[in-house]
Amino acid sequence: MNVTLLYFARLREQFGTASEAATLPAEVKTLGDLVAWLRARGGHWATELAEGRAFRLAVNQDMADPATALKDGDEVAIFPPVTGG
Amino acid sequence: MNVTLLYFARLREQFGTASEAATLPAEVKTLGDLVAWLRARGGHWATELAEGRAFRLAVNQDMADPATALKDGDEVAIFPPVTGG
Amino acid sequence: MKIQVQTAAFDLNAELAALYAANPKVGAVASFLGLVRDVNEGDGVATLTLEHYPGMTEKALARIVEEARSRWDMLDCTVIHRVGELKPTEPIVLVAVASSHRQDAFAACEFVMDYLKTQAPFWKKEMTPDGARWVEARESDDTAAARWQK
Amino acid sequence: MKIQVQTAAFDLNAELAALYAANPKVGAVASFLGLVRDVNEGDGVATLTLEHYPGMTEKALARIVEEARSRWDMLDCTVIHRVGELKPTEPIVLVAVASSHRQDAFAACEFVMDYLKTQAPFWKKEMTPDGARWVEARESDDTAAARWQK
Repeated sequence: MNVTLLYFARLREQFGTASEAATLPAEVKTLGDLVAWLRARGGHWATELAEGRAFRLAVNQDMADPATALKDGDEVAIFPPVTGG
Repeated sequence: MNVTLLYFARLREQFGTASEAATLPAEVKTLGDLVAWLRARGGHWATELAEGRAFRLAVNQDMADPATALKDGDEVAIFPPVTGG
Repeated sequence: MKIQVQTAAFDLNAELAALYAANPKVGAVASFLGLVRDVNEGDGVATLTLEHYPGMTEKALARIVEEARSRWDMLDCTVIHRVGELKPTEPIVLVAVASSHRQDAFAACEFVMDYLKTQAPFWKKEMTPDGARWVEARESDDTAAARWQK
Repeated sequence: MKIQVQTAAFDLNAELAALYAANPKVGAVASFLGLVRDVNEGDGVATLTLEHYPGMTEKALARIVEEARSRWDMLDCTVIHRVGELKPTEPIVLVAVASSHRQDAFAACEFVMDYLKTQAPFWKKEMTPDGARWVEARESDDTAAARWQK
């Protein structure tokens, strides 16, 4: 399954990229699986996406939670809690 | 005791005057007494100031109630409930 | 604090800028604009004429603004109320409150409007197809003001 | 309904007039202006830079406005949020709601702001004397949004 990953604000800076095209292994079925897979990269990925850190997830531009199932072509975004207004 | 009486909006129209200088008899001591004295004029005065009609009172530009004591030189206003904004 | 009764229209850009442009502590400006509608109580309204009690009006508005300032963090406030003859879509009143944070600005602005509606000596007369009539006070305005009582 | 994300400043007179000038059913416009403050968390702020998630931002704001419209009498609504680098006293956001009566306009405007603060993908980075830092989300904003939950 191929997805587009987008990072914003502090996560974009920490990860050193705003977006990437990722080919996910078969065992990554949900948003939670995806976060665990990214966390396994270590370094800033492990730190920023650690359990208990505050970050938000969106799939195809809607807020989503770890239980959300992923499908091929999804646009997945990971970002800090929002601070607009 | 001499007071200035001011009328606004519907009351101004009904009474046919916006203001009058009134010399009050000795028994008129409070705002309530003044209203009763005006009511005794009959006609529109009796109708508009009848018990149970909605009107408001102010003394020297502050909202006031019938128990308010009057003194010489007071500016007394009688008007319908306000409808600004 | 600026409190003004006038016949002229007002410039929103200028009025709001006066509240925040020179004060970098202001993070929030909540404002309310009241406008003449073309229908009231089911009847068409061609014009609305506003009368007030000069002197008492300004005193009553100043007291309402002071009460709001004592309850919320209010850095500045502008109240402009027009009088005279107005047409549908014309602004009647502007209440704008500047605060550091939005909750204070919203609450104070709504408080000032609710009290203005029940305490400030303005009266509206509307011209309808059946002739001129004085607008009746609304019970809902008394209810709105009453909810702020401590 | 107008929802816009832009770098440019906006003209309050024009934005509010667009809500009421052509619609004589509008009796009330409640609006909120959020501004850059020169101090945050005790530190001086020289500039604020706003980033957003193009596409999702507009979708999230449209959803918030629709939710507000389903809850209150809302005749029209404008949300303009700026992005890019801003200085203290510059406007960041405008939310303006037009209704027949003021209670709906106030409630809907405050609702949209509260949800915008917690649901719309904007992020602020501020330049302080100690360098640049990302603004942390405030728990009070979550609390403010939560109070609207039915």
